[in-house]
Amino acid sequence: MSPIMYGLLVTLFGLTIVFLVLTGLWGILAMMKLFFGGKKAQETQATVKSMVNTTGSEVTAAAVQSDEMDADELLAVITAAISACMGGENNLYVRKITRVGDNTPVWGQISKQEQMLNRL
Amino acid sequence: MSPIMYGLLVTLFGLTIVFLVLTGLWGILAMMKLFFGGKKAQETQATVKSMVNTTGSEVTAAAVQSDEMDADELLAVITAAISACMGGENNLYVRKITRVGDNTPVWGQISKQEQMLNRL
Amino acid sequence: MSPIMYGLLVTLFGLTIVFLVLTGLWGILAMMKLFFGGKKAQETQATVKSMVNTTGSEVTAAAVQSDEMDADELLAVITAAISACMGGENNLYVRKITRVGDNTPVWGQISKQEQMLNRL
Amino acid sequence: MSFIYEELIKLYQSTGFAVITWQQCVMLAVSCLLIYLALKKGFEPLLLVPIAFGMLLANLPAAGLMNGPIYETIDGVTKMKDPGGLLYWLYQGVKLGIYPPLIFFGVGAMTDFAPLIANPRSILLGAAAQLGIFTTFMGALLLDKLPFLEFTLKQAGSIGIIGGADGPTAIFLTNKLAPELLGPIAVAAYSYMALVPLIQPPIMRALTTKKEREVVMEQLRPVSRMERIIFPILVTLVVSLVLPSAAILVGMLMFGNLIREAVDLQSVLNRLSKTAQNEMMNIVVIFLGITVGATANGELFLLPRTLAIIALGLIAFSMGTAGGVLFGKLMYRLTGGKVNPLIGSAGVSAVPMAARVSQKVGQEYNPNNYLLMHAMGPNVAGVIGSAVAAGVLLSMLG
Amino acid sequence: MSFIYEELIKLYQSTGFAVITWQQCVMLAVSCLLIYLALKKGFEPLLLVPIAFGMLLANLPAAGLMNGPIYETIDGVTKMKDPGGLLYWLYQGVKLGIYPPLIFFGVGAMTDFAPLIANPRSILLGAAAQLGIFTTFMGALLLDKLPFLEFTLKQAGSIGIIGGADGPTAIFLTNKLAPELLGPIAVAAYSYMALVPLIQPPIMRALTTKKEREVVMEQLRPVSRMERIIFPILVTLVVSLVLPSAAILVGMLMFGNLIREAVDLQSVLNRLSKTAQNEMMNIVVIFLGITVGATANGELFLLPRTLAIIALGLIAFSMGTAGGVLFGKLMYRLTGGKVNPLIGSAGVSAVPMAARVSQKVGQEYNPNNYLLMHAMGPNVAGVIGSAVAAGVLLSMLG
Amino acid sequence: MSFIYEELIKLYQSTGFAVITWQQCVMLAVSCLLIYLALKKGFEPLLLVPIAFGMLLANLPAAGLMNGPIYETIDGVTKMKDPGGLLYWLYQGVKLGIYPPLIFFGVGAMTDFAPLIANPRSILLGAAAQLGIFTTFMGALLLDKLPFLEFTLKQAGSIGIIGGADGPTAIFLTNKLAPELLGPIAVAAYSYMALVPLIQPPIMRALTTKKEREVVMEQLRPVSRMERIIFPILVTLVVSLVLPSAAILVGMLMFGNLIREAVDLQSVLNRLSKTAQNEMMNIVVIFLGITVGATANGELFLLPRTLAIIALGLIAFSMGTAGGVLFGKLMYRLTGGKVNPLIGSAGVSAVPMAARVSQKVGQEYNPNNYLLMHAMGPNVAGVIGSAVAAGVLLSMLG
Ligand code: NA
Ligand code: NA
Ligand code: NA
Repeated sequence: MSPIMYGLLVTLFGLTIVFLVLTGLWGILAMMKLFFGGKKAQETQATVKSMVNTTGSEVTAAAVQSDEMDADELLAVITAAISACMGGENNLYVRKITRVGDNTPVWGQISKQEQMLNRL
Repeated sequence: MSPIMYGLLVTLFGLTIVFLVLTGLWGILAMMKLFFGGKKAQETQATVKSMVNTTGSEVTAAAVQSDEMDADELLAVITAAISACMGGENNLYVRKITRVGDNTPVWGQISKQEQMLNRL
Repeated sequence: MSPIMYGLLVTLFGLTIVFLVLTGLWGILAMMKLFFGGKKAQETQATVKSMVNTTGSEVTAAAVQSDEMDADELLAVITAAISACMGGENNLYVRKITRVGDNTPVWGQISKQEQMLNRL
Repeated sequence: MSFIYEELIKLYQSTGFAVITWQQCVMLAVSCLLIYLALKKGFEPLLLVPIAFGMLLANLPAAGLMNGPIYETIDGVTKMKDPGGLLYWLYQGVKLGIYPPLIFFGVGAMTDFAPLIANPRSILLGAAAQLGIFTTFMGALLLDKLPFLEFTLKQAGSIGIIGGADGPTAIFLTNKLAPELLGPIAVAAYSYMALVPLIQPPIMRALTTKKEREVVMEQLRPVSRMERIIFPILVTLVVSLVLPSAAILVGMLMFGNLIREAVDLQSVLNRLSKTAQNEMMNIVVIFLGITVGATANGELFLLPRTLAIIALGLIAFSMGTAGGVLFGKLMYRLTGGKVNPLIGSAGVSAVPMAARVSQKVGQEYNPNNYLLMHAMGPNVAGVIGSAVAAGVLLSMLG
Repeated sequence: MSFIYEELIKLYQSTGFAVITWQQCVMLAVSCLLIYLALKKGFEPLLLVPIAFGMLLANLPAAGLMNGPIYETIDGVTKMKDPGGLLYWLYQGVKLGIYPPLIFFGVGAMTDFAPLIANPRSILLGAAAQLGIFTTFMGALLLDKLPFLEFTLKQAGSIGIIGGADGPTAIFLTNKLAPELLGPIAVAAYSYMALVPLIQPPIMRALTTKKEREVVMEQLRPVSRMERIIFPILVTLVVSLVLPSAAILVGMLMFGNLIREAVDLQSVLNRLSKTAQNEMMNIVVIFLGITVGATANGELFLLPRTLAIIALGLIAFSMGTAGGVLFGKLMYRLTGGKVNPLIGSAGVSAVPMAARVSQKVGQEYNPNNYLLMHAMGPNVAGVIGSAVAAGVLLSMLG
Repeated sequence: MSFIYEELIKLYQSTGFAVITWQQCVMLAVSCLLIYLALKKGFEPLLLVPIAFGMLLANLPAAGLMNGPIYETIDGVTKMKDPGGLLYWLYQGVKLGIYPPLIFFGVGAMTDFAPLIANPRSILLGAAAQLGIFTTFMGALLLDKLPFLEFTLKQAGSIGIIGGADGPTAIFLTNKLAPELLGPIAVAAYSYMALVPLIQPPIMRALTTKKEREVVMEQLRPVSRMERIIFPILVTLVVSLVLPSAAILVGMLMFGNLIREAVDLQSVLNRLSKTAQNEMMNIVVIFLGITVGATANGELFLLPRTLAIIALGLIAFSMGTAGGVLFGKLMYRLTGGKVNPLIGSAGVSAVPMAARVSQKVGQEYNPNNYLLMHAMGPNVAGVIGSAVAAGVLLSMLG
C-alpha cells in the first residue's frame, strides 16, 4: 500500500475512532447525569462576596471559630475588617482572591500531625 | 533447620534486639537529660495569644520592628488590628494559626541574599 | 614538561583568559549601556512605602482594582488599614516585606487558567 | 618558548570561535529571536523561553551539553570516562516518555471539566476539531512528493499532531514516532498556540452567518461533586480500553483531575493537588522545555522541512478551527439553533485561549453573549480528543 | 476493500477489549473500590488514592504502563527500541530503595520527638508493640503448612512487617524481601492504619481494668533545644551501630528531624525543612503510591495468599496493640500505678492516630484525663521500633 | 542449642561494632564536629549540615549506604541482585554533573546583576580575585615536592578552585578532575566561606591606606529592564564561545537570571523563577550536600593531604582577597581616587558575605560610606570569574 493510501486509511480510522470514543464518553456522561446529576451541586468556593457584605464582627467571629480557617476566608476577614474600619461603606469588590501558599503547620499542635503522619 | 524453627529464632532474636536497642536509647536519653536537660526549655512558638491581648498599636510596632516578621506574627497583627478596630473587646480566640507559605524574598533587598547565596 | 612548568603555563593562561573574558564582558556592558541604558530604569518593586503614606481608602481601592494584586500590595493594604484604624499617624515603617507563597488559584475562575493551561 | 605557542594554538582550537558552524550561528540567532517573541510578543513564554534557551545552549560550539556519556573498556571492565552533558541527562525524561505524562498530570489537576460534564454534547466539537491533525498528516504525505522534501509516514503523523494544539501530546508522540523533528514541531506547536487569537477569528467569521454568531446559549446546569469524581475514572477506563496507546496520556490527565476533585471529600489531598499543579509541574516544564529546545541542533533544524513544518502547522490550526466551527454549524441545525457554532473553534484545545477567542468573537456580535463557559466544554474535550488522535497515530504508525 | 477489513481486525485486536483478562476486570473493580474507601470512608487517602489509581493504570489491558524497555542489538550495537511505560520508570525509585527513605526524611522533619525525650521509658512500649510483627511472621509460616498456601521465610517476614503499622517501612522491606507481595502488603498496611480507631479500642478495654484506664499521668517536663538536636544524632549512631541494616531508614528519619530542630538555631535551614515536609514529600508520595499500586497486577494479586495477607494483617495490628497494652500493664505495676497502660497501644506507630485512640479511650473513663502527649512518646518510639524490627528481618532473612 | 550460639556469633559479626575501623570512628566524630560548627557557629548551615550528615551516614560501619548495585549473571541473563545504597543513587547527580548546574540555575534566579551592569569596570575586580585559585594551584604543585604529600596536576587544580569561594563550581570541577578529593574540598570551601568575615578584614587593612579606605563612591546609575534581560544572553554567548568548558555553569546561571529578569515582562514566568529559587534548589541542595559528604569516607579523608588541602584553602581565600584589593588599589590610582579598593576583596565571590565585609570595613573608617552596592558588582563578577577559571582548569587539565 502506498504511503498516501495508508495515510487515507489512518485518517479514516483516526477520525472514526476519535468520534466513536468521544461519542461513547457523551453517552456515559449522559448516563452519569441520570444517576448522579440529580443531587444538588455543592458550592466548592467559599462565598466570599456575600461574606464581605456582612458586618466585620460577624465575619470575624465566623472565621475564627472555623477550625480550618483558610486563606480565602482570611482575606475575607481582612477585607471585612478594612471595610468595617472605613465606616461600613461596602463598595469593595474583591476582583481576585489569591489563596496563599501551603499551610505549613505550627508543629507543636497535634492536629496537623493527625492529618499527615498517619497517612505515610 | 525447618522454616518454623528458624522463624522462632528470628522472633526470639528480633524481639530481643528491638528491646535491647530501644532500652539502649532509653539509657542514652536518661544520660542526655543529666547533661542537657537542666537548661530551661525554650519556647519555639511565638506566644501569639498573649500578643493578641495587647493593644493593636503595641503589637504592630513590635511586629514591624522585627526583621524576620513571620506569618504567625502577621496574623497576630491582623487579629490585633481587627480587634482594635472593633473597640478593643478581646473576645477573639485564635483557634488555629496557619503559617503561610514560603517567604519568597523581595529580591532587591540584600538581606535575603545574605541568608542564601553565600550558602550555596 | 614538568608539572610545575605546566602549572605555571596554566596559571599564565588562566589569569590571562579570566581577564580577557571579563574585560570582554566589560566592553559589551559598556556597549549595551550605549544602546539600552538611556531608557529610564523601571522600578520593579511596588513602592510600598509611598502607598502606606496615602490614606487607607485610596490604597484599598487601588489594590482591589488591580487584577494581579500581589502579596506585597496585600501587605500594603493591611498596613494601610491598620494605620488608618489607628487614626492616620503614619509612624509605621515597613522594614521587611515578605511575599507569601505561591499564588495558587481559586480554580473556578477562568483568569488563572488563561495564564497557565494554554502555555502547557 | 615554542611550547607556549603550541599551547596557544591548542587553546585557540578549543574555543568556540574555532569550530563554530554556520548552522550554529543561525541557530543562536533563531533562539534569540524566539526569546524576543516569547518575552516581547508574549508567545507562550512559560515554554518558549526554556525551549529557546535550550536551543541556545545546545548550539554553543564545542560545549557538548547534549553529548552522551563516553565509556571505555579496560581489561574487560567498562567504566564511564566522561559523563556527558547536563542536557543529555535531562533529555532522558523526554526520551523515556516521562515528562509529558507528568505535565498532563498537572494539567489534569488544574483543569475544571465541569463545563464538559454539564454539556456533554459539546464533547463532539472536541472531536471535530481533530480534523486539523489528519488533514495536516495528509498534507505532509503530499508534500513528500515534492523533490526537495521527504516525509515518512511517522514524520507526517508527528507533524499532523501540531493540529492538536496541545504541547505535551505533540512532544510525546513526536518523541515516539520521529524524535528528529522534536525541535521544529515543539516550536511550531507552541508558537501557533500563542497565535490562536490571530488565526481563528477570520476563519470563524468566514464560516458562520451573523445570526449563528449571535446565538445565546442556555445557562449550564450545576454539576454534582459525585459526577466530578466519577468522570475522570470513567474517562480513563473507556478511552484506555478502546485505545490502549492513549492510556498513559489520558490516564495521567485524569489521575490529576481525580486528585483535584477529590480534595472536596478529603482535604488532605490538597497537598498532592497543589504540588501537581505547582512545583512538580514547574520543575518538569523547565526540564522539558530546555531539553526539547536542545534537540534542535542546526544540522537537523536548518533544513527545508522545518519551513514545511511551520507552513503545515498553520494549516493544522486552521483546519482544526474550521472542523470545529463546521461541526458547530451542524449542531446548530440539529438542535434548532441552540448551539452557537463559535464555540466549535474552541475544540482545538489550546486551553483556555481558544475558549476566550469564542467568547470574544461572540461578544463582538452580541455584547450580552457570554460563551466562555460553553466554549470551555469543547476546549477541554479537545485535550482528550487530541490525546485519542495521538493514540491512533501511535498505534497505526508506531 | 479487503485491506480495510484486515486493518479493522488488527485495530480491534489492538483494543483492550480484545485482550482483557478476568483478572484485569477484577483488579479494575478492586481499584475503584479502594478509591471509594479512600474518598468516602477516609481510608488514608493520601496514599490509597495514588495506590488505587496506579493499580487501575497497571491493569489496563495492552496499555503496558509497567512494561520495561526493549533493546535490540543490530551489528553489535545495542539500542533502545521501545522506552517502556511511565510506571516502569517511576517504579525504579521503589526498586532501588529510594522513595521510602526519602519519605522517612520528610516524616522526620514533621515529627516532634519531644514527648519521647521527656518520658524516655515510654520508648519500651514502642518496643513491645513490635510483638505484632513477629507473631504475624510466625502466623504466616504456620499458614504455609496449609495445602493451598505457600509462604517462604522472606514472604513471611514481609507480611509480618504489616504489624509495624508504618507504610514506608513495610514498602522498603517488602521490596527487598518479597517484591511480588508489594501490592497486597501496601494495601493491607494502609487500610489497617485507617482502621486503627476500630481495631484497637476493644482490645484495649479487654486487657485493662477500669482502675488502670483511669490513671492520670504526670505532666511532661519541658525538653531543651540541645536535647532535641542531639537526640537524632545519637539515635542514628546507636541504632546503626547495632543494626546496620536499619541505618538507612533510621538515618534518614533522624536527618529530617535534625534539620527540623536545627531551624531554631539556624533559621536558614527552614528552607530545607519545609521542602522536606512539603514538596519533596508530596512528589515522592505521588510516585511511590502510583508505582506501588502498579505492582498489583491481577496474576499476582488475585491469589488465595492475598486474602491470607489481609487476615494476617488484622492479626498483626491486634497483636501489636495487645503487646503494647500488656507491657503498659507491666509498667503500671512496676511504677506503682504511674503509667496508664492505655498509652501502650500507641506503640504500634500509625502516628498520630494510635495516640489519639489512647487519648479517646482514656477520656471515656476519666473525662479529665489527657493522655495524648503521653501516648505520643510510645507512638514515635514505635516508628523507630518497627524500623529496627525491619532491620532484623532484613539482616536475618535477606 | 549450638545453632543459637552460631547465630549469635553471626549476628554480632553483622553489627557495626564488630567491623568499625578507627577511620570510621574519627569520621563520625568529624561529622559531629561539623554539625556543631554549622549549627552553633553558623558555618554555612544550609550546606554543611547535609554534608556533615552525609559524612556520618557514609561512615556508619557495614551500613553500605554508598555501595553500588550488585549484578549477577545466571544463564547469560544479568539481573540486579542488590540495588545498593540510597546515597549511591543520589550521588549519581553529582557524578553525572547534574546538581551543580541546577544550583547555578537557582543562584542565577536569585542574583541581581544590576550592580555589575551599572558599574561594569568592577567586573575586573572579579577577575583579579581569581588570583587565589592559581596561586593555590601552584602551591599544591609545590607541596607535591614534600615526601609525604602527592598531588597530581588534576588534584592541584581541584584544590585551587577552593579559591573561587563558590561551592557548586568547586564541586563541579573536583568531580571532573579529582573526585577522590570531593569531601575535603567541599568542606574546606564551605567552611572558609563562612569564615570570610574573619579572614578578609586584616588583609584588607594591611594592603590599603586609611585614605583609600575612606573613599566614597558615586551613586550607581539605574539599570534599564532591557539591559537586565540582554545581559544574561550576552554573557552566555561570550563566555561560552571563548571557553566552551565553562558553558554549562555560566549558561545555567544566566538561564536562571534570564527567567528572573523576564518576570517583569511576562509575569507567568514567576512560576519558574520561584521554583528555581526555592523548591528545586532546596531539593538539589539536600541531595548534593548529603552525597558530597558521603564521598568523605575515612580511608580517603584521613590522609595528610586533607590537612594540606585545609591549609591551602586558607591561602586560596587570602590570596584571592589580596588579588582583589591590590587590583582595587590599581583602579584607585587609574581613576584618580574614584574607586575604593575595599570593594576589591568582594571579588572572591562568597555572595553576598564578601560584599558585606567590604561595607563593614568601609564604615569603620567612614561611617557615612555605603559600599555595599558597589561591592556587589565585583561580588557577582567573581561568580562568573571563578566559573571561567574552572573552565580553564577543566580544559587544560581535564
Ligand atoms: Na486538541
Ligand atoms: Na511500628
Ligand atoms: Na569566585
